[in-house]
Amino acid sequence: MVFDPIVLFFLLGLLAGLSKSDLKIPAAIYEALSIYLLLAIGLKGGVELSKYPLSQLLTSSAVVLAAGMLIPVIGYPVLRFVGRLGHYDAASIAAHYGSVSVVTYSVAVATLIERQWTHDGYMVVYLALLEMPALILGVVLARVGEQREGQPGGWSALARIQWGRLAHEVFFGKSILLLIGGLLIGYVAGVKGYEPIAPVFKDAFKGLLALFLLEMGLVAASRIAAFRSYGAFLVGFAIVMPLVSAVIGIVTARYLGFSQGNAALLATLYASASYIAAPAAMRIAVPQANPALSIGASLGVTFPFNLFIGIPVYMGMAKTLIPG
Amino acid sequence: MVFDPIVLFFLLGLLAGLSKSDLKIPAAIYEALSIYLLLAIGLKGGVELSKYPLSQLLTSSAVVLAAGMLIPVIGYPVLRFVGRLGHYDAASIAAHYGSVSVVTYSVAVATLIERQWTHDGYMVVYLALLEMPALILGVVLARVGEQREGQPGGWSALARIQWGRLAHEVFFGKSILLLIGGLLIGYVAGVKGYEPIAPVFKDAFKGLLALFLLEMGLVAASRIAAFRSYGAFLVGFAIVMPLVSAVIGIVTARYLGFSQGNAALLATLYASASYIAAPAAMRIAVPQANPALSIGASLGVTFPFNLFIGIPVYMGMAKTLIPG
Amino acid sequence: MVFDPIVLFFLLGLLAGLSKSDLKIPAAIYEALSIYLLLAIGLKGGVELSKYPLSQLLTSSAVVLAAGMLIPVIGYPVLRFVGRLGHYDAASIAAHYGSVSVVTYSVAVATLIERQWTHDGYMVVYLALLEMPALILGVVLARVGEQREGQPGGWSALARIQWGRLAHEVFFGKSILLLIGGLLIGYVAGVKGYEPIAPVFKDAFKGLLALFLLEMGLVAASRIAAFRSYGAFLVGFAIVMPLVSAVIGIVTARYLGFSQGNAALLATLYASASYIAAPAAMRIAVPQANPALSIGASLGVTFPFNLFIGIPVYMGMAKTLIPG
Amino acid sequence: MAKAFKLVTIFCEAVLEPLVIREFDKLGIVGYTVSDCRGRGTHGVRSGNWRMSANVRIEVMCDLPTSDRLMEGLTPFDRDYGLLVVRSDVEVLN
Amino acid sequence: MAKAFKLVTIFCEAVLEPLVIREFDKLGIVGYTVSDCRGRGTHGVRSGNWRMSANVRIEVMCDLPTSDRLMEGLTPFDRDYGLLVVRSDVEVLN
Amino acid sequence: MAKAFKLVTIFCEAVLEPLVIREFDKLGIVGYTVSDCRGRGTHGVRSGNWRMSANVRIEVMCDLPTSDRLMEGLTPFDRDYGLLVVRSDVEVLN
Ligand SMILES: Nc1ncnc2c1ncn2[C@@H]1O[C@H](COP(=O)(O)O)[C@@H](O)[C@H]1O
Ligand SMILES: Nc1ncnc2c1ncn2[C@@H]1O[C@H](COP(=O)(O)O)[C@@H](O)[C@H]1O
Ligand SMILES: Nc1ncnc2c1ncn2[C@@H]1O[C@H](COP(=O)(O)O)[C@@H](O)[C@H]1O
Ligand code: NA
Ligand code: NA
Ligand code: NA
Repeated sequence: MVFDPIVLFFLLGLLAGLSKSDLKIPAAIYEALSIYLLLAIGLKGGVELSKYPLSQLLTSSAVVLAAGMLIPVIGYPVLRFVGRLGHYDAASIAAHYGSVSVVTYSVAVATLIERQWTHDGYMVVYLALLEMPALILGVVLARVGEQREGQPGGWSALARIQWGRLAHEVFFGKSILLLIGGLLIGYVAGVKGYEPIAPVFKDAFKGLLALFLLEMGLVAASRIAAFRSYGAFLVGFAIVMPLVSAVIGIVTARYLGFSQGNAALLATLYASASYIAAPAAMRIAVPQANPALSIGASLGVTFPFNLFIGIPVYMGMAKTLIPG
Repeated sequence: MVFDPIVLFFLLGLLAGLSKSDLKIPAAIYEALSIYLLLAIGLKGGVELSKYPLSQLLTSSAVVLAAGMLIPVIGYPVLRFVGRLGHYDAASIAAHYGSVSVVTYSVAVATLIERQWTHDGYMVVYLALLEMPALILGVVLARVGEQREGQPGGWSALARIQWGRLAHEVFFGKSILLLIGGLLIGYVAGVKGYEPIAPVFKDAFKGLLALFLLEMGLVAASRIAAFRSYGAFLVGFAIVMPLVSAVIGIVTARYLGFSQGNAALLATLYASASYIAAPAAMRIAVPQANPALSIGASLGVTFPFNLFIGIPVYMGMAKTLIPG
Repeated sequence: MVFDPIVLFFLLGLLAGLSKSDLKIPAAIYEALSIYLLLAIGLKGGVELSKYPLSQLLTSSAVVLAAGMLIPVIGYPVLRFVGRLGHYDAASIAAHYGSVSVVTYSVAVATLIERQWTHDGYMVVYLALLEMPALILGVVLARVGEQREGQPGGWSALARIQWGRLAHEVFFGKSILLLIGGLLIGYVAGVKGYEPIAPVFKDAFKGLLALFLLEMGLVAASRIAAFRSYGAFLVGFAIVMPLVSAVIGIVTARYLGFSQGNAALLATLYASASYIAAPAAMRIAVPQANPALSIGASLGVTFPFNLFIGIPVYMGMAKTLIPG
Repeated sequence: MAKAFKLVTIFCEAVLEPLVIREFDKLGIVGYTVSDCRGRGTHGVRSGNWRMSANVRIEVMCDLPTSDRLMEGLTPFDRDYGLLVVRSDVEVLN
Repeated sequence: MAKAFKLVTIFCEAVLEPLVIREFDKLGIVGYTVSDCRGRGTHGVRSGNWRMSANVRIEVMCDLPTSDRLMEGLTPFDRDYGLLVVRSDVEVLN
Repeated sequence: MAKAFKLVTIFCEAVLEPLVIREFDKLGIVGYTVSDCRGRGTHGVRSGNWRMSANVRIEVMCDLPTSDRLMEGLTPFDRDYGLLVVRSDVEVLN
């Protein structure tokens, strides 16, 4: 099989949602599962980090971050001028695609393991790093492009952004907090401290990820309906943009001398679109954007595309373009 | 001990409920546990199925289904004419007893394993098959027997059943959806794909079943109170009917050449009464029936009876009547 | 490291709470985790009990209980006359410190295991025994000290306590019910019956304890804010009282001939302050007491103090004062 | 800018939620709000700890004639289900 | 067919729920509805993330004299607990 | 002893909760109650099964002028967010 069987749980959720089944996963369970996934990924990464020298990560991080920012920078004008979307929507969607999806990353890791590719656990550092900058960039794009009554747009509009509040949401938003917090705890605990909590945070990971995918399928089903009315352009964007981003990822990985496994993961990170941190942040910071568009594209199209087609394709890219 | 220690969790819940303890399991956890149990059972069955030829199941399924339909057909007249219940209540209760209880099945499997009896994982296919037909039969019985103002009862009343909606509830109700969905995913994943999710869906099964039993005890406690006012007949029915059904199960199993373990499981399935799918379906499809009666009988009497007495008895029957 | 890495989860929760992060653990998950911890601890203890003769516990239990009652008896006058708190608040806080904290006990056990000290699983019997008597004593103190309009205080006020209701809350409150229920189930199940549920109730324990500590950090953060206004005396009390209680524990343990590990656990039990059973019981039985004071002291100061400083100190005391 | 409306609040068994919403669709009612609750009435205690014992509160802001028609549409449920329908006056401010 | 009633809504700490219901029993009030909530008042923020900081909203439809007696019965709680009791007019439609 | 008040009920997207409470702080409103709900309105179905599709109901008891100012303070949110604000009469009994 080309994809890991756990993605079938997503299909089951999707089917349940589309068939208007009475299956409902309580909101409290959704919250708990997402807290668990973020913590577990952070912890795992922290434990891995404790085995490696940190210095090499510092240099590559800057490159990974800079290359990652290309995605919203490319996405915005395409959405705005090719797709003729309003500038708020273009900025919000660009931000979603510049940010990353924790679950897509997790499924990629599971697929690598199933196919016996090696990868480094510290890749999760890039996951944490990439989540927020694109969101800030999205807010900046939204403000620079805006023309409010009597207020000038352009760069001077940046002064109107509440930087303090944005910074707070960046660093103390739950996803960054749990990822970084998990990383630090894992780093401090090390392999020995991790062992007694591993039955929950490591062994149970894939099963709980499966349950989360079931839930994501249910949520995506409701998004697909809302999304249908918005035409073919956005569907096309939600499929082509990840492929473009993945290529940027592979090129960056090659430049940095990553292994094949790490390259596939970086491509997946770039290709994935956020649906935990980004929707919430954009809803507050760029309220003029229609969330049905951005969540519909990222969760209704890109997320399943990555699960079923994207990840295998990015692994193929890595195999072809990265020296083994 | 004659029963598996996990049934003690049911007793603890019952005690907590009857003593008006402040112990409460949040509704979200109840929902999550039932989703988990259904999925886990389906998955396990699917993995087992992937090891066997499907063909032999097809022939026996028809027999198991037909024999199972005897239960509501026997139950209805007994309830109506011996117990003098209204025909809506008779139909609804008959449907509950024709359907099956996932948790009773799970406890039977756990007991078999503890006593080192073998059984086949594909028995879960019968669990999925038996859940719904009795509910449909119950609705049919309710409609055929009814005499509404100016409307004829009898077979012509069947035309008034909303077959489309009923079929939808049958196939997309959450319990069937999760059982069948789990079966298919397990079948596709096979032993190898099941392994990484096994810590959640297999190793944790019995512990989580214990927690679910605790919750069922709490719920049953509230039902027992509501039920006390309804007299001895229904209590008798809730104990004798399962024994009759179990005999039907043993006979059917013998006819089909089942092993002792499988025979005990089929007897348990027949003897068990539904309290997940049936109450919800009957409440919508036969609203005239009093849910306190059917849920009181199935959850307040039959469920604990099966846990503590029924399962060991059915195993004894299988040992005596099925060639080893 | 001097403390077990899982206490870092508490710090993470505290940080999230103090930084006003949007991280929230749903109330349903909090409830489920606390039910799980109580049951798991009870079960473990019951299994251990089934290996030992019960008789020796009976004699030592009376001593442990009597010595434990010294804590509220010492605490009340200190709070009332040194700290000049109202007598309702003094009684309520004394009750919190006389009772015990399940999570502090669990962290102590984890720390013992990590540092390869041995201890006996039946220590959990003392945990269950010590939870309630101090609460009753607290209510008695509150009533004896009160002077209501036209009503005499003093010992005659005891007649006004609703003993029946209090007794009900003592024995059927969820924490006692789950601890004792778990103990009995574990005792009946024994090692063999415990095995199939051990993946949930044993292997997952420390990981789920970590999640609970995360939640406790969030809750403690909200308490710290409420607590700041109440001055230095209570902070001092919340640090010194546990140390005094721990000394009583070590002395009692030495008198009873406990091992070093058991002595450290008894000291921890005495030193810990309740925040599950006590706040709820006191809120109902002594409504005149301000819960911000008692919960602020026990959860905002004593709980983290014990986690980071107390437990290592009590282990040091045990090592020094108990023959190895 | 405030408009006078009626608030109809429906307390009923959780299983009724989809049926009540189907009634809204028939009457052309778009907006409604649902929340979970528990309670007690002539049908006994509904403790809310599993789906069959849970209640929901469904609130609808609408004009008087619609509220009358809604009441009529709900009458058939009244016989067999736990149901309480109340109406009060509200101003809608936006 | 609509009858004039009073709706009494009680916002209070979750631990009070059983005590308030005991009050109903004393007054012979059968029907009530409870839902979970969080909030802020003179007793500070009640964030609802654990039982000791959770609130409940308890709603009772009753006649005017019963609502007066209920208010009286709740007065003793007012001193020591977070509590807000409000009353409004409703028509009961079934 | 009963005082006439206004009850303002705000139905809105869950992400708005902190912003609405900030509005309260600006207006000096101390007390409020929040509960979780789901619903449907002109912005479509909000099923409540994850945070982005959840609604909250925020209730405030206040006097008439405050309720007017509150309404004004909420107006900016009305354009971009799902929001319904209603007002009714209540007596506060304690
Ligand atoms: N007087 C009342 N006040 C508030 N809620 C009520 C009242 N009567 C009934 N209810 C609610 O309506 C539901 C159904 O009522 P009933 O049909 O009387 O069982 C109950 O479970 C309560 O949640
Ligand atoms: N003005 C208000 N509007 C709405 N709810 C309130 C108001 N004041 C208090 N509450 C609710 O009543 C609870 C108890 O109030 P208090 O006794 O003032 O702390 C609070 O936690 C809120 O849920
Ligand atoms: N007529 C109505 N009755 C009750 N609740 C409503 C109504 N209209 C809207 N709502 C609630 O207000 C939220 C936002 O409404 P809207 O801005 O129209 O999407 C909805 O999701 C509902 O929860
Ligand atoms: Na991306
Ligand atoms: Na059956
Ligand atoms: Na103590």
